[in-house]
Amino acid sequence: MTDTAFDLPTRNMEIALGPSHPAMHGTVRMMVELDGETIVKTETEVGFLHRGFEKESESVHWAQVMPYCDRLNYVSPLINNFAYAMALEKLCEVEIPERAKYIRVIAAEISRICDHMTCNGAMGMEVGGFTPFLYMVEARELLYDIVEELTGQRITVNFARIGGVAHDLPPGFAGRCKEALNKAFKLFDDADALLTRNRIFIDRMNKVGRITKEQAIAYGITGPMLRATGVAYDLRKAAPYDVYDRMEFDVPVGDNGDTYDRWLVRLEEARQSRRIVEQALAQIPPGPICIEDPRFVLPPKDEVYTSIEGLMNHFKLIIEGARVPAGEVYGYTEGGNGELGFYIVSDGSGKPYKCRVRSPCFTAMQLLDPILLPGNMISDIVPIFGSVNMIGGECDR
Amino acid sequence: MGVVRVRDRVEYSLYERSFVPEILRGLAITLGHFFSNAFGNKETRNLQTVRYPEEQRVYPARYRGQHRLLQREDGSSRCVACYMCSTACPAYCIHIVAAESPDNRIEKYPAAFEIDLLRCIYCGLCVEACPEDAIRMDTGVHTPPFFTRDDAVVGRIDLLSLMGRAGTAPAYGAQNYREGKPRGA
Amino acid sequence: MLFLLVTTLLKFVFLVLLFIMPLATLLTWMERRQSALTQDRLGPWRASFFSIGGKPVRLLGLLHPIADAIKMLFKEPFTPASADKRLHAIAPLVGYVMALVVMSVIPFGPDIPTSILPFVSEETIAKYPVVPLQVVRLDAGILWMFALASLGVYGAALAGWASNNRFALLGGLRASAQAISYEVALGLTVVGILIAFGATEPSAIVNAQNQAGGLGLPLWGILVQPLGALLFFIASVAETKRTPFDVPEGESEIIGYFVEYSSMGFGMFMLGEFVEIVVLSAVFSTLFLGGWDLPWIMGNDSIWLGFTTLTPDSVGVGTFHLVHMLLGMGIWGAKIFFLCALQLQIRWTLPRFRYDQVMNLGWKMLLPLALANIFVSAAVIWWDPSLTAMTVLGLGFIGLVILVAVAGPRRRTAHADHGHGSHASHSTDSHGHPATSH
Amino acid sequence: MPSLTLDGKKVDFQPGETIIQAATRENVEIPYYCWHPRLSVAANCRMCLVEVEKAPKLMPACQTAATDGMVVHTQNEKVKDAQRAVHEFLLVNHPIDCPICDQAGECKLQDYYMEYQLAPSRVVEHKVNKPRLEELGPHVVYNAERCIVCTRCVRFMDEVAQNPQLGVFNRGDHSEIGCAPGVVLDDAYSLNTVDVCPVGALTSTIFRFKQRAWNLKRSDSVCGGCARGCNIHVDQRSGVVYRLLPRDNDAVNKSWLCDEGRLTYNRPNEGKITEALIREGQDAPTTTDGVAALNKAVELLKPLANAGKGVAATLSLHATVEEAYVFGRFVKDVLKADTIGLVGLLPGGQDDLLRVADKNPNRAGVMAVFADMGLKPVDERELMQRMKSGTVKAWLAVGHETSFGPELALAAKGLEVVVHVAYARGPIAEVARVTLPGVSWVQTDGTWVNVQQRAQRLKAGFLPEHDAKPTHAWLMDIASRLGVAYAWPSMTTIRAEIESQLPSFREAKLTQVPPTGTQLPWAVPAEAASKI
Repeated sequence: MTDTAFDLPTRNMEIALGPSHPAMHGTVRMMVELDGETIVKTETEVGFLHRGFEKESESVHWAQVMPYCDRLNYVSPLINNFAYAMALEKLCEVEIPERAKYIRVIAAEISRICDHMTCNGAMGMEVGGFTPFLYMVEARELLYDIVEELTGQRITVNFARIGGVAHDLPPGFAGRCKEALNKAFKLFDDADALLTRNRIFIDRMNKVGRITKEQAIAYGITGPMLRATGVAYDLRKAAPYDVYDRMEFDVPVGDNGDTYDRWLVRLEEARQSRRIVEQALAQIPPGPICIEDPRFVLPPKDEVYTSIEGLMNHFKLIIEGARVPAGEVYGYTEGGNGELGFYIVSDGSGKPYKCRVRSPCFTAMQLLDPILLPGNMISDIVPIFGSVNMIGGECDR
Repeated sequence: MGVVRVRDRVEYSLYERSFVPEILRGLAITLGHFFSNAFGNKETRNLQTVRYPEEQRVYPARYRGQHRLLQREDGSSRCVACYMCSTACPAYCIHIVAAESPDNRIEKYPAAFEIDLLRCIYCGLCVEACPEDAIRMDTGVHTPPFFTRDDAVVGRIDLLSLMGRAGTAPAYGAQNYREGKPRGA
Repeated sequence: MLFLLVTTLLKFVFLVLLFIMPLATLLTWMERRQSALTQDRLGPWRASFFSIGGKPVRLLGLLHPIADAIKMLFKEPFTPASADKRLHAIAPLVGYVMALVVMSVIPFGPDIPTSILPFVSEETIAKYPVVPLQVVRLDAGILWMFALASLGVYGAALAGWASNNRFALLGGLRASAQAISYEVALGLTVVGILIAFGATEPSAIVNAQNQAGGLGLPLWGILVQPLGALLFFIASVAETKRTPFDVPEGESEIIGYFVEYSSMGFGMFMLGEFVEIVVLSAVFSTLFLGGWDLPWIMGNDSIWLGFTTLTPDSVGVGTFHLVHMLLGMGIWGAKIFFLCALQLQIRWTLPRFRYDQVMNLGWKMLLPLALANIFVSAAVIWWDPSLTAMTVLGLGFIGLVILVAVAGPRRRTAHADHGHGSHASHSTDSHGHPATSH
Repeated sequence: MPSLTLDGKKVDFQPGETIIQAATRENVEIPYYCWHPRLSVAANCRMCLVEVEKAPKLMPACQTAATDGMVVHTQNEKVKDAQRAVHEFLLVNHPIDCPICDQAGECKLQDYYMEYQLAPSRVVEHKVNKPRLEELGPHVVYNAERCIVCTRCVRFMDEVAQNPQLGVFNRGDHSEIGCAPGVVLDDAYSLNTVDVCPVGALTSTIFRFKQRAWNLKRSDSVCGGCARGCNIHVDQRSGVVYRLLPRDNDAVNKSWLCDEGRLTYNRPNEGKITEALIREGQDAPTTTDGVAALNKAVELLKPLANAGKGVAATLSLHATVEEAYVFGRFVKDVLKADTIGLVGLLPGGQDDLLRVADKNPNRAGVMAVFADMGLKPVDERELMQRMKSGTVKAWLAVGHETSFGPELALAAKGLEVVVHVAYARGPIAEVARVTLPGVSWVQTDGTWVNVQQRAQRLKAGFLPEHDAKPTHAWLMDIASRLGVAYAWPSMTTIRAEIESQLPSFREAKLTQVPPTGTQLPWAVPAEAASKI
């Protein structure tokens, strides 16, 4: 803005993006102050999807929280499941069987691929590339088929249990999984090829919504957003859980921490996840898929049907819930958007005393107002917001 | 620890800057999809759409579909109204009224057993909670649409009349869902 | 006078009612169906109004536009309370009508000698020797075309303003800014064609392209002015406000200038957009693809392959001209159809520009290139007025673009780099890979 | 004082105490089935085995008297092994019945399985079959298969009810509880056997299969069956009371509750009104909006307020002390009357254990309040007399609990104005012009004074539904619309005012009644003493 005397006096325009707006996935409201097309100030409001996960958890048994977890980050529900189960296992001090760990790794990585496909697809769509979005979603659907075969549902999986997982891999799973991955990644590559080198897309993404390493670390950002700034921090490497220490994979990092880097990091991460799934499928050992601990795990069904001990055990676990030892614990996983943690407090009863979620995108959302948005144009809100990958269920809990 | 720098794979050269070649390539990709879908044969077609009521997806064996109540040999319900399912239900969607059975080996049966399918979240915890193998979700059908809220409340008779899919082993029932340990070992 | 009225009316009926409207309607179906198949979906196919032998007649979903029209007509036309009611009502008409008017100067077939027509008197034949297949023949046709086309943006601007909605206002502003900016590039890209063919009357330009050039090549505008054609195409896509230039709509950003329109108001905007596609294709084919002619097969002066046996002498004047006319119109329609399909496909391939990038592209890229094109073309034409040099240069240019697209650098995907299964030797030097191979 | 070492901790005890008593006081949990603090020791379940140093084998903690210097271990491996083994034995013949067993959820077998066994079954033999559904008496059903023959029920009947109707029959794993031929378990305290049964062998016909134990929400209250005021737990779900169980109170009912009292569980459910009723002309009452009904009641009472006579104000003897006080104030301030009608239930059966003849739980409290306030009580007969003679033209009936309901209703037929506050529909509601929905005693916060002059606190177990409100709230509403505004924002303020205004309650500390009640310093009538 020049300050000549002839400038017309203007007022900035305020527009309300959301909570109901095509680009605001997960209902977020942004009050945007515009000077022309340039953003002067934004005020982001979250909480429109608040369904009280944390409070609701306090009124049900430990095991009944599991289906609620599915609804946190609903594009990668399996990771939520495992994160919650892992926190509980930490508190119960149980070690899950090897096979269960592998199944968790396979399921979690498929989920992560789905997550990145959704996020990147949506980013593409929001800058107008509808076809790449649908290719990504189509690829994701192919993976959901696999998830459905494994868990019985596509999204509301309810798959993890304290001490393991609910089901073993179905027969012939490895082959079908690889086949689905092949098909999915063919589409994924098409979507990639449609956008990544296209100048229109690069112009929209490059140098837009930049954050520096220092800012990211200062704000507690994790996941692809942090890695896009060049910090190679991935919980699967930094503090390996399950069997990630046996997997070979690379951590993709970006340089600029801009939207384009986030796009690239997610693309690459999905491919790395594929590597992990393939390795895990090759290495998975036979064995039980759940611990046998009558304190926490429902007894096998035939014991329930035929012995009073099993039946009593079953009844007590259902009526009162598994008595998780008193104490507090923080369980963490590398979720689709970053560090997904559950901070759990137990008073020794069958219900959580407190179950708090450290949701990665909530942390990332706080960057929008001070750093990411001001100075950009209104059209940039969309890809920037898309690259933060805010998932309402997880952010608002 | 392997680290990949993603920027290294991207150049912003004259080639990208000139718009047109990448656009032509993009067109080639989308046209490829278009032609293989529009004029291709069965193998090359890759249409994901299911023409729903006419075509239906076959759900995998584990699919948690609509619930059903199992029957005893004599056709009565296996359910004994123990309330385990309604207790395990995180959505509070199962409503049971118990009654005294004239048969003193059974003692108890559900005078009413209703599932509000609008509240149900299909998590399968009721099936896991059932100590009588009386409720399963192996019908292989998804919830039908409803016109009124009352329609969504499915009663005992309807639940008993549903059949499981052939070929799907009982989800939890006869087989040990934690594989391995034979009974009494 | 009556003759003129009748023929014009007939031409109008053919052009608007039998060609543009059905084609635009068809395009609404094509847009969905083509995009669906592009995206591995099925698209609309279910609508049916009746069944034969118990099976519903669905015609691949071709009945959907009818269903849509019915739906649009019967929905509530909602006007926001604080909107400017009159402007809000007329805005959808503006763009639509302007687009239709532009079509009036487009020649859609070869001229017909009046003498072969029935029911015409001698003096009429003397007065009007030929009936041009063109609603009006204006000497400054091209200028008139651009003048009217640029009025079309009033529709978007008015809609944005009258809705009293900030999103709509942003959309309207973007639309006007974009239309005005690209108007300049659009006008300048055509100058090359005007220089080359020395005419501003559309049918004259078509006829000029209808001749055989040097080396046996046709004199199509796209060969003579390949860069001009490209720039014109880009600029005119921008004029139609479609992806990648759908900034005024910007569905995921500001929803668009028509955010407050429902029912037929919205329908008019949508249909207007498709009419604009048809018009753009018509203009493009007139200027750059030789209108209704097809080189080596048919043309005014150059039937030297194919229809050599088909002369006025061999089949009779009337039959010859009838075949000529129908063939011309068919070829014209096919070109337009192809161009429409191409535009649709482009929409489903590309992402959208940002508003400032659209402006940059228009002013900093298209405009200089168009100017350069004028000077270079003028120089070459001055050096070789027979246009042969231009044609050869043009072919070379097209070949170069295709070559770069086919053999240009490819980005190695990281996955391809690693090639799963052989990760054993994978190490940290992965960022040493050169990204491209140019 | 002698002491023993319990798990390494020095524990003092009274001479004559057993190990389990000492341990219970120290909050050291020793599992037991057959032992009951208020019954004799049988020591037949063997669940309470503990290790006593220098003893050759494990000793039952319930029977072994504590001696000075004894060293007891309750947590070591040996004890745990024994507990596991004993529990496994107890379950050998237990049927796989949890799904159809009412005890599930509050069953000691289940609890102790999770605490002390946690091992799968090793038994492959068939279980012994025994009678499954034996009706021992009108209220008790016996399932012999589930019985662990701890004999608590037998001992209860012998020692507490002193009516030995039960006994153990047969031997070994064929033993079962039963009645001798010709005897049925029809004692007035028979349902206590269901309470003492630690497993699901004895179940109550009145609660059987109605609801699952873990679904019930429990609140503390006092039994309204008679003037004894036994302490109870109220178990309800979604506003329906399913059962009343005794709550320990050494001064009143120990751990017991009579069958008659338990059967009052249905009083809060039967004919419950949660919406106001209004009656026009001779029609049956119809439900209406709470505010409309209130306005109607005010409109009816308005001409007669301040008149001093003409309005018969009656209060049920089931009202709490607080309600009685508010009612008394209402009568004095709003109606300006000096008499008050007291209605109640006629005397009934009594015995030496708990039941007393007076079936009105708060006669003592209500009488004391009105005596202190200077209001003259009038009984039902006189009321009817007055109604018939036309001395009263209007009737404000608070509470429907009276044996004279039909008669009163008949007498009130001719009255223009009958305003009724009640939680259930009775004969009075049928003749009342306006019936305002009150709440039953299990939803009321208040104080009852029992026959022993013991003030006991009722706690509101769950919130009133729809328009229902406590009586005092209705009275305050009516009063404020008739021009008298009371400033009692909470029950505590009412109680504080009672304490300061009424001499009988000056010492009572009504505001601080503990869960087991306060003995009021009034003279205790001789017949009220309990023999338990």
